[in-house]
Amino acid sequence: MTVDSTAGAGKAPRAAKKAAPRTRAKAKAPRTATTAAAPELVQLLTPEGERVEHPDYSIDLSPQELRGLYRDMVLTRRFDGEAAALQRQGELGLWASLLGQEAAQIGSGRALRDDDYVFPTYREHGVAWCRGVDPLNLLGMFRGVNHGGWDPNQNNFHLYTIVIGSQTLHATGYAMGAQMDGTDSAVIAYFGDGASSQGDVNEAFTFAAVYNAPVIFFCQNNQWAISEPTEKQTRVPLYQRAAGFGFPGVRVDGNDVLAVMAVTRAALERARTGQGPMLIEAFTYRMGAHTTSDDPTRYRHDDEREAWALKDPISRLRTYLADNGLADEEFLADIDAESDRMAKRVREGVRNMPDPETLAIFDNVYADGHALVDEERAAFAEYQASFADAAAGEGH
Amino acid sequence: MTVDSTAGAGKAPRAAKKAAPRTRAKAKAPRTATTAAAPELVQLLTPEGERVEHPDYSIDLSPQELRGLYRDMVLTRRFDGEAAALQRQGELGLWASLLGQEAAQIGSGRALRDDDYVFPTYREHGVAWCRGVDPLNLLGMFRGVNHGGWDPNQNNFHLYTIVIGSQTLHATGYAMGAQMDGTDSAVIAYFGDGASSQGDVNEAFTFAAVYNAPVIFFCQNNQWAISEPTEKQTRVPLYQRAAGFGFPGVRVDGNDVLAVMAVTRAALERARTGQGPMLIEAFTYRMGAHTTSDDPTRYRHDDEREAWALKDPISRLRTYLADNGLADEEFLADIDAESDRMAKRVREGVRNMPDPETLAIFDNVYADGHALVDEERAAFAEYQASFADAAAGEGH
Amino acid sequence: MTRMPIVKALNTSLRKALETDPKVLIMGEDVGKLGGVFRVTDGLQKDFGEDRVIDTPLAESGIVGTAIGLALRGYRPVVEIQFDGFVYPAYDQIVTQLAKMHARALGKVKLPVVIRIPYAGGIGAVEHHSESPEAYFAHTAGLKVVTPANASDAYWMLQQAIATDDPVIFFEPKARYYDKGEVSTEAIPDPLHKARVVAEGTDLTLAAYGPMVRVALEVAAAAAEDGRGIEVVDLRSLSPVDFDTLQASVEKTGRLVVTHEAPVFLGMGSEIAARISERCFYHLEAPVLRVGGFHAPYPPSRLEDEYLPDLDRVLDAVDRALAF
Amino acid sequence: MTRMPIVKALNTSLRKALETDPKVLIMGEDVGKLGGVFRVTDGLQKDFGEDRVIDTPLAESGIVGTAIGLALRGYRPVVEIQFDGFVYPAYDQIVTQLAKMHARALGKVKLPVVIRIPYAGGIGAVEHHSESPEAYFAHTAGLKVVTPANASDAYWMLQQAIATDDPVIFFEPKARYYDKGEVSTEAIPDPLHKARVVAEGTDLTLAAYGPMVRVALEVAAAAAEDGRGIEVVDLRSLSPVDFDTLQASVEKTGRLVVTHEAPVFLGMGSEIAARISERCFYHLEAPVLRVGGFHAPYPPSRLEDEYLPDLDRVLDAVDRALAF
Ligand SMILES: Cc1ncc(C[n+]2csc(CCOP(=O)(O)OP(=O)(O)O)c2C)c(N)n1
Ligand SMILES: Cc1ncc(C[n+]2csc(CCOP(=O)(O)OP(=O)(O)O)c2C)c(N)n1
Ligand SMILES: [Mg+2]
Ligand SMILES: [Mg+2]
Repeated sequence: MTVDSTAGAGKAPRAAKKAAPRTRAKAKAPRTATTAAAPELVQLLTPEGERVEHPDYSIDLSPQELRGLYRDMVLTRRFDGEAAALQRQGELGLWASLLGQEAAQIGSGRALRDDDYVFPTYREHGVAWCRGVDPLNLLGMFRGVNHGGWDPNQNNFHLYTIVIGSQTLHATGYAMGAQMDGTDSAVIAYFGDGASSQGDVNEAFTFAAVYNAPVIFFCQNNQWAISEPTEKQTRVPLYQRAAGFGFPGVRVDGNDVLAVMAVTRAALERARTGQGPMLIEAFTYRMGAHTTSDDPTRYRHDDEREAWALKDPISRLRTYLADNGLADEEFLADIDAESDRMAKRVREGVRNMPDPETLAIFDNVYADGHALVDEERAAFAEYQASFADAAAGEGH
Repeated sequence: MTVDSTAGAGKAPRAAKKAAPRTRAKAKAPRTATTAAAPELVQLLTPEGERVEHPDYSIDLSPQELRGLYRDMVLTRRFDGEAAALQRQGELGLWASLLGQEAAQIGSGRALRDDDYVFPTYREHGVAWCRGVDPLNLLGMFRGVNHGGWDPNQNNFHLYTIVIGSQTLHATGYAMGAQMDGTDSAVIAYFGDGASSQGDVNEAFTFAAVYNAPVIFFCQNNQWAISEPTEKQTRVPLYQRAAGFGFPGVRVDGNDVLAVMAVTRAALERARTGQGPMLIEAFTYRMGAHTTSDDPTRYRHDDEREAWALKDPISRLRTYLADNGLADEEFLADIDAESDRMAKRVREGVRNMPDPETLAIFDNVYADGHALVDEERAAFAEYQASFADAAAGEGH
Repeated sequence: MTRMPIVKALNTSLRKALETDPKVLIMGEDVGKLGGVFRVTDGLQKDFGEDRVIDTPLAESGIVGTAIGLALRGYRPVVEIQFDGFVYPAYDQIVTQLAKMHARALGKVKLPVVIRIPYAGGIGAVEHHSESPEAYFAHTAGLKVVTPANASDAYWMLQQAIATDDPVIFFEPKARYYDKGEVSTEAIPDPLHKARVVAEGTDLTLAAYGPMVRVALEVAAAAAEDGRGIEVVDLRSLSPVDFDTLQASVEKTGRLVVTHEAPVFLGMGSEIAARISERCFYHLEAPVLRVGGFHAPYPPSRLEDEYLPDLDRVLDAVDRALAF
Repeated sequence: MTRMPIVKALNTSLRKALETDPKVLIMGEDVGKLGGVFRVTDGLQKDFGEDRVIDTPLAESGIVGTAIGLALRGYRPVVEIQFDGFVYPAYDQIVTQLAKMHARALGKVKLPVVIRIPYAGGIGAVEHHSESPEAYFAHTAGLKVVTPANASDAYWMLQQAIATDDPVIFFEPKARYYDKGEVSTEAIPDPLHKARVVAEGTDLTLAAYGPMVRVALEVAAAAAEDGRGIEVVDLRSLSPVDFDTLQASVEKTGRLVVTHEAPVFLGMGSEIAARISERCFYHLEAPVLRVGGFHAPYPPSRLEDEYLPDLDRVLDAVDRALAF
């Protein structure tokens, strides 16, 4: 199994040989793909797994940390694949895959402190993983048993937000509060390339700049908003949007976990020290469909995907680890075993996830109660009981 | 009467002496005022009435054209003052004065072709003037007899829009249409510094950029959004917003009618030749209250206003005309007389403006009719008639 | 006459409109190559080009706002909002601009903009994909609001909406997209704002629209087995509502049940109950009963069958009304 | 007990809230030095600083969206929307986020955000400054909606709204800002969501809220001269509505007229008519009549006296109801 096909198939790289992908990748790279980063793109680990330096951003991680990032990405991808499989089996109504975006999410997620706060979209399964959110929690809404429902304050990871862009304002407000509280915690808001067009996102930029709020705007430009390529949202690179609002923007190779981490750390450091917001555009690619309901063959070509497969975030780190003797067979086997355990737990957990009680419809509409809800709940309970009564009556 | 006090009082400069305002202005300039334009500010006529050159923007107007601009500004200011007076006399419910913004409006308004289209806010009385809109038409909504009600297509001047920023999207859509029609007409959307924070304005930037629409975004940064200074909307100069959306932005001295005209012409030329949108920030000052309902003494200092009075758009052009022998006493007297005639016509016109018929409430809710409106109209007519009947009955 | 699902009837209707009027445009997210997430615009961009079938940036206010500008320029934009729950960013443009501009101009400009919204639930979707926001629009003067319940109406009402010189909010019952029906592109259609009696009966009137018409017909069939004649009225238009047709039916039956998926509190049923209670004060033998969604956010999909008014819940109300 | 206008009662209430709870914030356009265009926040920024009384950028969605974020962080933001007609840019944040987030989190987060909206007409203003959009919010599950009609309620209901752990849309009848009344900051107030009988009578119930309560009391006085006893109910809360109080009154009087400035079609009156017609089916001697705004944009100010329901129009409905 080669590095590329592994990435392409979205499977955990269990049988990967220590190939020499660098030259192969170069040889195969189609015209649209650039293996060397464009000058504006911050990169610390090339697609071929080679460490490079950048004048503004650097990182120095211990072997353990590097292995940790690798483990996070592999487990996240495995979880994602498992969820997609569960959707195909009818256990989930929908799944929004992060395939290809593991480095963007793990690199940024692992740059955060526990007291920082995350406002995700609906695709940040990797960030959730970094925050310690139980993966099962993420599946409730896709199964249809709740709309999210985890406690955001338990892991400082807000609920998934579906209305595009809304959460960037929540993040900004939260950051304003963190600032007023005199803490040095920061906030990170995830959003997509499509979301950049929403008024809310641009209003968030304005508020963040005006109040100098400690918020990082983390845009995963995965090149697509469902069927629309990024050119339908902007005619210049998205990171450039920030300057016009008065804060810095940077484009990072979103498939390079080291660069993402370095850039996010720098942004967080700025935020913590009162220097205000920053926009990070993680240049990446949505390897899969928008969601399991989507059919990307209608609007994009396979060769685009193939070109991006050569830049796979996991294989390049594996190559680096292998080349530098940082990952042996045992390490990889351990991750495989852990993946299997996690996948099993997720499968079983989902299948055993109880459907909500009918009357839960009326729960939590209000925190302090509401007469109409009480009345409707009572009437509906009575209506339902009438069937039970009738059934019981028949039974006699 | 000196140049400064003339500007400050907002009156038509009928008795202005040919003073030497240049040195005086400099001597009096308080710390916050810069008589020399900042490097980023396009200026062709200094506050002292001196013609200067700019590397990117130039203009060459005939004496007649120059006098025309002067006349436009004086008449616009007179109209504005007259409307304010009518409000004080109870003839209008409200007035939003453009005092101080004459050059921004006349310079841009006179750069347009007849087939270009204007989307104003509620303060573009000067632009309306350039378009040939009857000033009386502008007063209907401030008197409360209609919500605008003029025919936008008669002068390619859309209705005043009160909901901040909305019209920038209408302008963009209109420009998309003009482009599809294969014309080389352009569209100009006016908005304020406050409006720049609205999601709609930023969405308009996105749409305009993506479709390369021939629309000019003309922001009159008059330093205030009611009581809020521009720092509450942005922490960098507003013209810089454009670059992040992929089109050029420029800051022009909004009190310099020549520079405004030159910059607007250049932007229009770009739009006509398929080069897409442009943002112009006209740096100016709201000399009066936000509207007649507002009390600026609560939130801003007189000295700011005084500093800006030194940059008055009308006095600097008058100085230039006078210095260059382009305006004699007769010319000035003619304008005075014309102002008086116009003011008289406006006063009389407003006083004679009929109140709408009661049943006009139901007119034009729909173009193609609506059963509910018909029913309500009939019922209300009957209800009203019942009073007439009763009165008639009593009369017998 | 061709038998086709609603989604195809809509597609055919849009194609017809693009063919016959060069001013008709289609705008929205993913309406181009993808053909919309429900394929309502399938194939149209291919045949009419990117200028007529426009993939827009992801910004609903921008979509409606630019559609207004295009209408001012003489175009007739047909806007797609991807799902009911995503119309709210455009709410300001719809309520303060689209609905009011004709009056603001004293009639001197017209705003022939159609906003198509796939709405209502029953498709097992995640949050924001199953809502019924029609009352927000029907309460707004200046808008017209309609919703077809079958393929023929889907075809014709969309034709009529596009031909209307007023803004029309066009609600498409997404759970019924694959319901098939006969469509004649020759027939003379009913007026756009006319309600239609789709089942006759003398014991009780059941008013429904959009996705609930199918349920209402099932209710009538079930009641018929018990010997009770339910007259089903498909309202079709929610602004204006054809109260005359409804009144005539209620004067005959003496009883009215209204059902919709939207929450009951201030839903369409409230206006219908209020007005029919007034118009038919001496004819009503029972209060107007309403069966609808609850005063709660649309629930997670595993609860939607319980949340949505169904055969049993509507029958229960019918029984209660008849028992009065 | 102090006599003060509503605007002062609101100001006093905000001051009290800022003093007693350090988590209370005020946010909005021009709420700082200017004290708001109506001076409701007059002097508060001076005394509590720019961090507690926050002048925001001119962006309503941004204001509400950041208020949500602040609430998630533990703050209790009180947001001012400058005029009724400018709430729509925030509608998406209100409907899809503020109203639904508590349920989305299965109760694990609370959203104690108050949105103050000066509403309704009668002040001779230009377009968008005189609207009554309350039904849009009352139809939305997850929001509470209240509106005081006098100074004491202005003071207390705002205190209670701020203390509520749910989002509250707080509609202030701007044409009544200068109506004076006694305010006791010691009294024990009525519950926030309770309606109040403000005039007793046995012949007919007249339900009103906000700006129309004053008119309703004038109607009762005029009717009293003719020997007819009108019971006036000030609803105070529009979500939930206190139907029990209303029902008790209608069971006594047998007749109900509802009045509000908002358009009648799908206005609050429709829900009240529908529900009371159902609850009081055997008590009603006349249909519930509604007097409100027309299905038209709020007219230019020279027509607002005709557009708004006034003494005569309400009396006309009272007469018609009594004549039934
Ligand atoms: C306001 C709104 N409009 C439309 C949608 C439907 N929708 C869901 S995801 C999506 C595309 C989002 O693209 P992007 O922001 O790039 O994020 P990605 O899915 O690529 O991660 C759209 C249009 C939505 N959820 N919210
Ligand atoms: C959406 C919206 N919010 C609030 C208002 C109230 N308002 C009217 S003018 C104004 C300030 C506008 O400032 P700016 O955009 O700078 O324009 P200027 O008045 O200075 O010309 C505000 C807040 C409004 N009209 N629309
Ligand atoms: Mg994307
Ligand atoms: Mg301004």
